[in-house]
Amino acid sequence: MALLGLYNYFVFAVLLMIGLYCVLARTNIVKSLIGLSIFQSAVFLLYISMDKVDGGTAPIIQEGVENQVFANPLPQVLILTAIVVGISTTALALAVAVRIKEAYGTIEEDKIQEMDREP
Amino acid sequence: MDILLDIASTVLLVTGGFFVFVGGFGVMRMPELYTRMHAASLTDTGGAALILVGLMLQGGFTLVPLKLAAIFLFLFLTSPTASYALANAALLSGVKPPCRNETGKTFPGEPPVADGPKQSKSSAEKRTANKTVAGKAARKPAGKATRKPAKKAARKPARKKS
Amino acid sequence: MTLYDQLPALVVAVLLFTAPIAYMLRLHGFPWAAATAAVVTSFAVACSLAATVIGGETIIYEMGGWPAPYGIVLHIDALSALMAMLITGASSAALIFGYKSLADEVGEETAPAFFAAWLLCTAGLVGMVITGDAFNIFVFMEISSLSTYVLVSAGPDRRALISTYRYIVMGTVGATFYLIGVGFLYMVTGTLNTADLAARVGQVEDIRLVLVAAGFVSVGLAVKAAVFPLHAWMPNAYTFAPNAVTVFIAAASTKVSLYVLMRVDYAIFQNSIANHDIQLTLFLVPLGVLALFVGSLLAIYERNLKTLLAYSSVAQIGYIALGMAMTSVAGLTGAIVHMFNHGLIKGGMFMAVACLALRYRTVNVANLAGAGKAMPWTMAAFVIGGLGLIGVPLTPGFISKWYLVLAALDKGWLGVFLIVVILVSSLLAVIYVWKVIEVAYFREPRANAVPVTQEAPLAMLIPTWIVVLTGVWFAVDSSVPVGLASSAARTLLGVAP
Amino acid sequence: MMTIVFSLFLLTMLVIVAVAILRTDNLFTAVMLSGIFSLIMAANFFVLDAADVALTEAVIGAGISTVLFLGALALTAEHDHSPPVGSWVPLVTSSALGGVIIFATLQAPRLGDPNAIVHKHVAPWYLENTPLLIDVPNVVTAVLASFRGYDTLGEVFVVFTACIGVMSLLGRVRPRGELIEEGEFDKRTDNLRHHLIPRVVGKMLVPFIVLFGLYVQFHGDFGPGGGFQAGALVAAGIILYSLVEGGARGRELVPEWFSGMLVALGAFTYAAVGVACMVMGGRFLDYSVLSHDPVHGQHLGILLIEAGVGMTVAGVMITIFHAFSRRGIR
Repeated sequence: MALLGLYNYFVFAVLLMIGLYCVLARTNIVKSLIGLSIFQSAVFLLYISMDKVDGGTAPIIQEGVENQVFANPLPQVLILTAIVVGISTTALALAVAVRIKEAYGTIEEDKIQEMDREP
Repeated sequence: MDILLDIASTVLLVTGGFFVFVGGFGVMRMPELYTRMHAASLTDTGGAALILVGLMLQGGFTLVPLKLAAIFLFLFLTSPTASYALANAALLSGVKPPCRNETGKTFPGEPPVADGPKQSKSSAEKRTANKTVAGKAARKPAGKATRKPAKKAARKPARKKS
Repeated sequence: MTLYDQLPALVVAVLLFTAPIAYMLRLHGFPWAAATAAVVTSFAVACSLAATVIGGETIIYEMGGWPAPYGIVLHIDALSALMAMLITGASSAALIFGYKSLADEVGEETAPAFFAAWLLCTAGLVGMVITGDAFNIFVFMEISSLSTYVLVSAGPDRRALISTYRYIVMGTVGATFYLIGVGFLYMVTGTLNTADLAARVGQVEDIRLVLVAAGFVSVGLAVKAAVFPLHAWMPNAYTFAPNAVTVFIAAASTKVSLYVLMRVDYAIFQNSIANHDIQLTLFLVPLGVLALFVGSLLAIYERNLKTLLAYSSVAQIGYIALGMAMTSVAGLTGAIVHMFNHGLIKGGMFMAVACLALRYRTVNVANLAGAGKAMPWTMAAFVIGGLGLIGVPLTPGFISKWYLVLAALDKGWLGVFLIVVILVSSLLAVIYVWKVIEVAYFREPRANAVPVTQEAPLAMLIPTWIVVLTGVWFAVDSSVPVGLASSAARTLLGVAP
Repeated sequence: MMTIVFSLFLLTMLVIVAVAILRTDNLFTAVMLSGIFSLIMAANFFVLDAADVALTEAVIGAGISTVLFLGALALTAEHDHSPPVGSWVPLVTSSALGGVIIFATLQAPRLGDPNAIVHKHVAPWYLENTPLLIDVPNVVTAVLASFRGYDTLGEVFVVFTACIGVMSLLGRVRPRGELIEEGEFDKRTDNLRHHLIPRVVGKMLVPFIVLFGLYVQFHGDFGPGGGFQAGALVAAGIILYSLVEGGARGRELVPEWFSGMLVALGAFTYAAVGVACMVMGGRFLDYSVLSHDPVHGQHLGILLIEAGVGMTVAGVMITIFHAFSRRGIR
């Protein structure tokens, strides 16, 4: 039961591993970027897992209801920020990928490296 | 009165759950894309409708049933459209429905007579690839955002052939 | 509230406020003018802040009027004021310097976006330096990183794109590591304010999460700061960025991550984790030493002048890491002064390189033969900068190395080893600087090369010399940077001034 | 208990989908699966009582990010031709990372532990003081817009930076100076226009999506929502219109100069509110001075900056979508 309460963190670790592996092992730029977005989503999971309180609800105060237990609003605010930061990075990286395709004709990093080596 | 409502809503919810279960089971067991779509549509129509009505009965006279009705309307519009786009795209990219010939044996779809003997090995390969895409997308529970990706998954291969 | 009380917020607010305006008004030449005006204003504000805090006091500015652990506060002490001065100063110098070369490299069409990105980059770096909130550092880190990607990708060569892509991947992984570390810290303390964190981390009973958090934060920032094995993104990004951009990011951007690393390690972890100074030494000394050797050797064998200087930056970051690892007032003073001085030296050198690139249309060392005669002023500036890299007396590099050696003297055998390392790496610096000087002064240009007879335009030479002479000035009279740095070092270590 | 079981199910699904993304070679499949990944993530956030985050993740992660990836795929490649992994470095690095985290989190407080430190410090202050100081029911909005308004300002500028980055990379003019008229993504989605059913239904939904976006914008003080979600929803509506009617019609509906202006204006509004607070004698972003009554001032400030956020996010998403869809293959 104690381990069950930590299941979120284990999934966080596993998703982080999958994301990082995808970034490092794949040479295809778009695939790496998908990996990168998994990597970032994993961190969202870490923060949101912290905000849960047993028997709590979303932190929206309702009039006339006493003794409500609320989830922690702070991690939610941070992750709202982080999600938007994540999509910004992804969009910019995709734009760079499109330009790379136009300049090199491929989005495979190993091939691009070869092309750059021979002057 | 309350107890009657509760019973009615429980019955509806359980039946709806049964539909969803059968739909999911069908997606797993059916042989190819179109029959799978047929199975998945059970979740969209029977399952979703019954569960939503069941929940409305639980809600009583508040805003909740109205919101649920809005969701119902939304699903009612989007899920047939998504199925249409999916099936259409599959058909365009060369996934044919299975047919039965005189001997009574089923075989994977034969193309219409007009462009008959063109089917090559490569397109057969492509077909399996498509099937996995569409199958995975269609298997997910109904929802606004899943519909969108599903539509697009299908759209891309559609273009490839035509 | 008087204007004087509002100064801390103004450093960033001016830049952020101007960025959309520079992007919206698409008049000819307006984006550059707006950007320069805003950056120079911000520099002036930073200087007046530095004058206020040089005595060792701290300014706390509550954003939105909310008190410390609940709202975000700006936290300005000697160290952050020094860094803010360096960033805004480098940014204004590079902008004024780059008026011509940027008009050349960045088209009229993309100019509004480019200069808006420049403003945002400066704002992001300054924001990271002056904030007192761990998560806010992440947000401003992302502003500065995203805008740096934009600036680097504006480079004319197609390799600028692939360098940008690698930079994005490394930068995002680094920033995400930092975010994970902050998440763990939040998990064990419940707060994000750095001062509050420092106080509460010490009370945590279970040290394991704190240790892992320290690891994540350090590694993430080390990626951003291009500390040795994680420097892979840097040389290409420096090489293929537009010249004026290289001047700016080489002078300011990696230093800011080092600053945050310093702040987090000393202010938050030093007091709470037992033996943290030993861990820090074990982490940074090997990396610093390796960085010195590998960076210098790669620079010796490099043919492209910009890449050469970039590898030299890898080595110089090694010095800063060594200074940080020594956990003494002298060592930290050396590290902080070297951040400042290296910014000046590298900024000046990259400016000289930009002048060379303008006339020679190439930055291959071999093609620069005869530059000493054709462009005497430019090459003279380059040589003074090179002497600074080596650490000759009366150049800024000497001051920082002097403090590093002083700090090493207290460290016993490790210190002797470090002194030897510093001396050897200075010799290596002599080799790579000499390589350029030899070609430029003592080799005749090839017969088929297009002869270059013209010196760089005054609009570029004057800023270059201003930066170089500022460096020399601060080497002769080092009271301002050393004063700020030692007061900062004392604050970080918690030693009474 | 129910939530834990449901959460377990969702988390396991997340891992399965992530593995599937890693294994597939078809980039389209990977993008579709990552949309599903975000949707499951959003559902999971909802289970964990983070309604605002769930809404954002559903709109941005599953909706807009998927469309952007598709737009980029149309311009790059369909298949991942990575060579088989020859090196053990990625595997060792990522396993080490996972190992360290699992090792560390063994001592973390369990999910939902009410005695965890995060629930004891800072957060209770927000929950207690929001009704007194700011008086909006949604505490997340209060923290986002006022207590940590400076973060949100930074975030708006992050989006703004991304927008100018994409525009300078994929702007109207290529390095060679030629204009692009027919975009590749436009061409590919064009055949949707000839299908009556998706077109009619899609068009029918657009006004409701935009309406819902506006509801989320102005109801953000009372329920889940706010500028980010609203901006992304409105943008999603416009993007849907562009998909079913073709990019050219979409750009007629929202011209590019307009969306670009929206971006800059939104960011400008936010910064201007901050500066206005300074001019009126408060600190940067201290909305209390905007009106005679501090609480009323806070309401006004939050309304204004949420409007700025909404404008920026909507403008950025539309601009970036158009930048991708307009681009032709070289």
